Amino acid sequence: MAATLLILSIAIPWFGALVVWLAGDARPRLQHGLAVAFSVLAGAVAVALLPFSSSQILLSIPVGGAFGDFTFAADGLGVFLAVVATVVGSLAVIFSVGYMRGEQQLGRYYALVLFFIGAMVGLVLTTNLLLIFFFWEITALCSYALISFYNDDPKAVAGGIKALIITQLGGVGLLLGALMIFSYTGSFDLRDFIAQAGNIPQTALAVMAFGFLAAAAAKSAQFPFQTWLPDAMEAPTPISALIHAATMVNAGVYLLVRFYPAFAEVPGWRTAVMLVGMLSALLTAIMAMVATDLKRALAYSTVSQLGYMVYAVGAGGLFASQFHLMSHSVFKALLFLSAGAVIHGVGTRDMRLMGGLGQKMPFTRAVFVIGALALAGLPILNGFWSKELVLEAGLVGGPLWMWVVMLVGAGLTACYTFRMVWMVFYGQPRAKLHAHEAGAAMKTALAPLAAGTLLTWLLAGPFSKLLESTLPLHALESHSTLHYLEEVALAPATLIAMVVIALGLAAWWQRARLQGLVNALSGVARAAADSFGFEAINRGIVRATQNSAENLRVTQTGLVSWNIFGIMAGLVLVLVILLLGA
Amino acid sequence: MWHVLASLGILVCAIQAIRSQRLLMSALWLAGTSALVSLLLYLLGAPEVAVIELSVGAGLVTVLFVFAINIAGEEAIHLRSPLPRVLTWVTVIAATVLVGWMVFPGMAMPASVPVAEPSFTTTLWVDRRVDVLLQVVLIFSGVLGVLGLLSEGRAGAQKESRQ
Amino acid sequence: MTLNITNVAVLVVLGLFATGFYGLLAVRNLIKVVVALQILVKGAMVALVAAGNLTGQLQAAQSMALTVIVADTIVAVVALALAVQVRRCIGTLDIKALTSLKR
Amino acid sequence: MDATTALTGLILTPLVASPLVYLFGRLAARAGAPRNPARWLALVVLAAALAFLFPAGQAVLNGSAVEVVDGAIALRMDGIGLLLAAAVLVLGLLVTLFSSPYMAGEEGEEKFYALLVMMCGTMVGLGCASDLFNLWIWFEAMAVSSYMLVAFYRQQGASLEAGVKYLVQSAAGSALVLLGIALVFSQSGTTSLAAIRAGAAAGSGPVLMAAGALFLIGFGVKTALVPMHTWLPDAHSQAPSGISAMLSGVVIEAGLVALLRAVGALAGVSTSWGLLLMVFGAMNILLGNLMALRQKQVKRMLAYSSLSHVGYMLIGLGVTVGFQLAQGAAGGFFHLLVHVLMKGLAFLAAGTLLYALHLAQGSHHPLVADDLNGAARRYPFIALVFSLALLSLGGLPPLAGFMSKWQIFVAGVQTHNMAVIVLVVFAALNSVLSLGYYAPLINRMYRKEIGPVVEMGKPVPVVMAVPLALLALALVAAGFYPALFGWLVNPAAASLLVAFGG
Repeated sequence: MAATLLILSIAIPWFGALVVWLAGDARPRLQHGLAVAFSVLAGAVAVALLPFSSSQILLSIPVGGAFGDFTFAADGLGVFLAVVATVVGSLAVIFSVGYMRGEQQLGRYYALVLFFIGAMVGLVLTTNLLLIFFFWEITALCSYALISFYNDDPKAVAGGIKALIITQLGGVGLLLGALMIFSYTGSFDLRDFIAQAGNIPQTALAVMAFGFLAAAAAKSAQFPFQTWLPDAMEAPTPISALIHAATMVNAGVYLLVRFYPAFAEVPGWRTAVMLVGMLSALLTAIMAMVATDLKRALAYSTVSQLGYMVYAVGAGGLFASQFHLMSHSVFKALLFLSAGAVIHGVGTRDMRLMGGLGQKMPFTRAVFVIGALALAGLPILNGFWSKELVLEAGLVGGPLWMWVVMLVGAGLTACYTFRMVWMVFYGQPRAKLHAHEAGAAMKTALAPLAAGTLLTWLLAGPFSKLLESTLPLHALESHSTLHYLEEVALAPATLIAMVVIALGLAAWWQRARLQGLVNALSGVARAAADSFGFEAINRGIVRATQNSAENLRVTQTGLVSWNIFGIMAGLVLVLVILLLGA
Repeated sequence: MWHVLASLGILVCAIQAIRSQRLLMSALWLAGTSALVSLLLYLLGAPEVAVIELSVGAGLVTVLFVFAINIAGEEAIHLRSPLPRVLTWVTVIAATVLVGWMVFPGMAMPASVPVAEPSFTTTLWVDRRVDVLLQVVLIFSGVLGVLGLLSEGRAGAQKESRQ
Repeated sequence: MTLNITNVAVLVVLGLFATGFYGLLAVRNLIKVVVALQILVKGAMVALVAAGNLTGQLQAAQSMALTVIVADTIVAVVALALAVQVRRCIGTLDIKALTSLKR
Repeated sequence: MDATTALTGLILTPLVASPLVYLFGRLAARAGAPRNPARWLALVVLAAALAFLFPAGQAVLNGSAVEVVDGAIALRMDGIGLLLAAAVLVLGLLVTLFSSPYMAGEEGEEKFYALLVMMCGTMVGLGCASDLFNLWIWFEAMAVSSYMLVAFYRQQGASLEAGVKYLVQSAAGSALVLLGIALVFSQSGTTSLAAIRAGAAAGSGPVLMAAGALFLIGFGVKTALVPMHTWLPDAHSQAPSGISAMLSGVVIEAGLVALLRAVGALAGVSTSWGLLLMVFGAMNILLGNLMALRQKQVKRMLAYSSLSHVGYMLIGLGVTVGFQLAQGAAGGFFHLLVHVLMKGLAFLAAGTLLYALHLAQGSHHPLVADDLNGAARRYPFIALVFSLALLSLGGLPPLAGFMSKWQIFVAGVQTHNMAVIVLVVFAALNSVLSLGYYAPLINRMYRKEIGPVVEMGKPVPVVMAVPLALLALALVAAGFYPALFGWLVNPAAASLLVAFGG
């Protein structure tokens, strides 16, 4: 039964992808309907898998050799992420019915979304390293194809290719790590690896650990790979919500959590993880302060929040990191989708042109504000509880100065969130925009997410129970919800955090008075707008590669004599190597 | 003694074939090379193949060359070599010296006593019959290739079919 | 080093090898490129027969050399046909004119 | 049918039938038949050969190499020979099918099919050769039958030019091989590969080492090892698309097999063979990728990408040769097979578009990247399979190209040798770089604004789509279940390991 459900949770979206593709672009209504049906069905199957979560292998397809056996397990961690992927996925698809109405090539759009959902489920449910890499790459492929969905827009094409290449570059780390693991343990099963990690030579284990960290950082758009995510915002907004906020970017955090027991003892690894998380959280929070594009601002905040999760993993707070991941998936999907409703309504993404939209779009404003408050970490909303847990984990498991930096980041988060809400929904309209409220399909998707943002923190207890059934060697204890609430509410750290967040809000409120400080910080702001030079590094590498490629083309002279010269040169080369080898 | 003379002749002819400016002369020098090679083959103890080399290499191939030069026309292209002269010499000498240095000691031994072997005919037609079959394949492919490259085109084909 | 026949044959092989490759590198007329190829293969053929002479297996070497002659002639024929067609179509035999395909 | 008879039939069928194909085709052309029957004959001949392959292959898979002995020469089919024969015949069949509309009405159609059949036959034989000199002559026969196919458009200057370069380089390479054979013969007194291997292990010398170098370079020209690769982009881009697929899919691989056979006989002479293969592999990967990066002509870009894929195969094979790990060769041969599928598919798909956009309108313009703008709107199926092929070439799952690269990398890391691991990382990074030229092509095809060239494109005949569909299906299937071709790949790897004394 459980094995059937597991197969179905991957197969239904993939089969759906095929069906929607074959339905043909001539029948858009049918395509919308099919896509919704398949994605909702997949969500139902994944939810049905919840009670079956266990740390046993459910399914094993013998392949052998260099590929290992294809094994799957529905353990707590995996099922949780599978549920997030399919449920948020189905909501994004429902939202798309309204958002993508009238677009061409819907078949390609929905097929890729469904293909992505299936791959994401596969990624978190398999225990075979090859398959992890396999699904990992498929998610990257879908992400690339969907970012450049509007192929006529050169920015979309460039953004897609950039995302593909940067995540692939990081993927080389995962590849190397996985191959090293196989060469030392003779197996691709990650349970074998985690069990035997102690027997692997330290240097080899370090290569694996840092390889995985590079892969995770690239996938989760963490420092120093963060540049691709803002550019990925050229994608249709439901895609940004689903792939670039709620699911795929979590894969990096998932990877770190998954292999934490094996790598925790590697010297320097935990510090490096925390450092990556901290730098990402801080730098992108500053960038979000000056962003003018609504989606880019949200993208920066995504990187920043992912930084909190990564930081928590490094500090050993696996539960806190996953809990924040859950909250973030819900409220960030909500923010992106409601931003999508705004963009769909007004036809621009530039926040400088918006303002005062709240009156025309009251529903959208309401849900957006709920999401924003959760992002800022204000009490009662789910973001508050999870962020406080992250900060507590950091205080316990990491150095104090990093904790202070993360606190500052939390203050910045509150500040830029407020700025965003203000610029979009309040104040005077800055341009003549014909805004209209979100349609029925969009509202259907937004309402559950808003409810989730208000309520998911109540699930802390059941959630920890679920994570208890994660694969062996993960020491995750379960507690009741009340325990967590007490833990957060009674900790003095929470109070400090609240003060900082309040300061952040006050800073926005009193921005006129702080003009002097703003001016002082303008240099930082300019640097932030320039992504702190990382864009320049990216461009430099690309240009250097292209120039060397262009220069190398001279070698193809097209003259037979030079071709023969190549043969002679090859002969001399081989003879010399052979003589040296002898 | 003869083999030294023949060898010197071969090298001179070959170099002349490359050096000579006129195509026709080049082809004739090549024929000379071929004839002297056939002499050397004879001296090496391969009379049958020497005869064939003389008739095919020095005869047939030269005819083909002359034929081709007639059609293509004698074109005076005595401009400089397309590659830097130094590079040409360096690579040729480097490759030759390296190969020679590796090969010469192993080859410079007296010829061994001929082992008992079947006759040339048997070797060719029985032992290496597959090679002969492949010669046929080669000839067929070559002829098809030439036909494909040189046939007169549409007009020619139609004329042919009318006849 | 004595000037026995195998020694000399090896020298001839090397000489033909060098001359042939020099030709391929330095010559600009397509038909002369074919001449250079012929010289190259003649060198290899002499090497084959000399090898037969060395190991005392002359008949095997002879039959191989015969096959080489046939194969080589066929290649020369196709190459000359190609040269003729190049002359017809492009109007010159200069290989420097044959550089439209590059990069 | 017993295996020996089957092997005889397999080798003789194409060789004997090729003249018949020409003859019937010629007669029909003279009679003015509107549809030349040569294409159907070629199809039948290749299918018949494939039918012969089954019993012969069955025996090989059961663990006994099949042998046909004629005089002193034995044709022996082992794992490698079987792999090559299967690849050649399957791709040959699909290319014949594809060419029937593509080449329809071209002058000299019957010669095209006759030579295509001949080329397939010679490659099958080449895979079975167990005698060094015999190997060379199969190789030469393959080369001669392909010269005219490359220069098929003989009214086009560019096509002739490609033919000239191909011929000159190929002939120079085969002269080097011949010199190598003479050197080996002078030392071993035999041309049987097995006997040479036995003799070379005992007493070796610099002469055999030089011979090995000559084999590596001579066959390396056909395998397109850098820096002997310069003929390849010209030939692949100028030949008719079916032939491009054959050249890239099987001819360079046949060169690789010949190289492995010849060098394998001299395995005991030097310990550097594995290193050399990997050095060439690295050069091929890097140069192929960089040259393709700025390429605007689609077929030329695919040709350069062939270079880099040969590089991946070489790394896998080099691991086996250098470290005696069967995994590497399994990966290398798996990649060879997958390359047949994906590069065959890529060239045929590009050829279909070339046909629809240019050739069918009587123009011999090359297909450039800009021509593809919006192709998915008019040719959704072609665009889909072309994208699949490109993504597989770039090594993305769930396509076969990912799995074969994976296996090669697994083997490389298994050596636990620092240099090889670095090489694996280098190859993986290059795989990422290659996306920099595959991905933009895909984006172009899925643009919504149709380019002017696509606007005027002609419809694509259904017959051309059949081979594309089959290849794409195989590509996806092997991507999901990589052990799919294990039965074919593992015996080949075992054979290679035997050849290099594992």
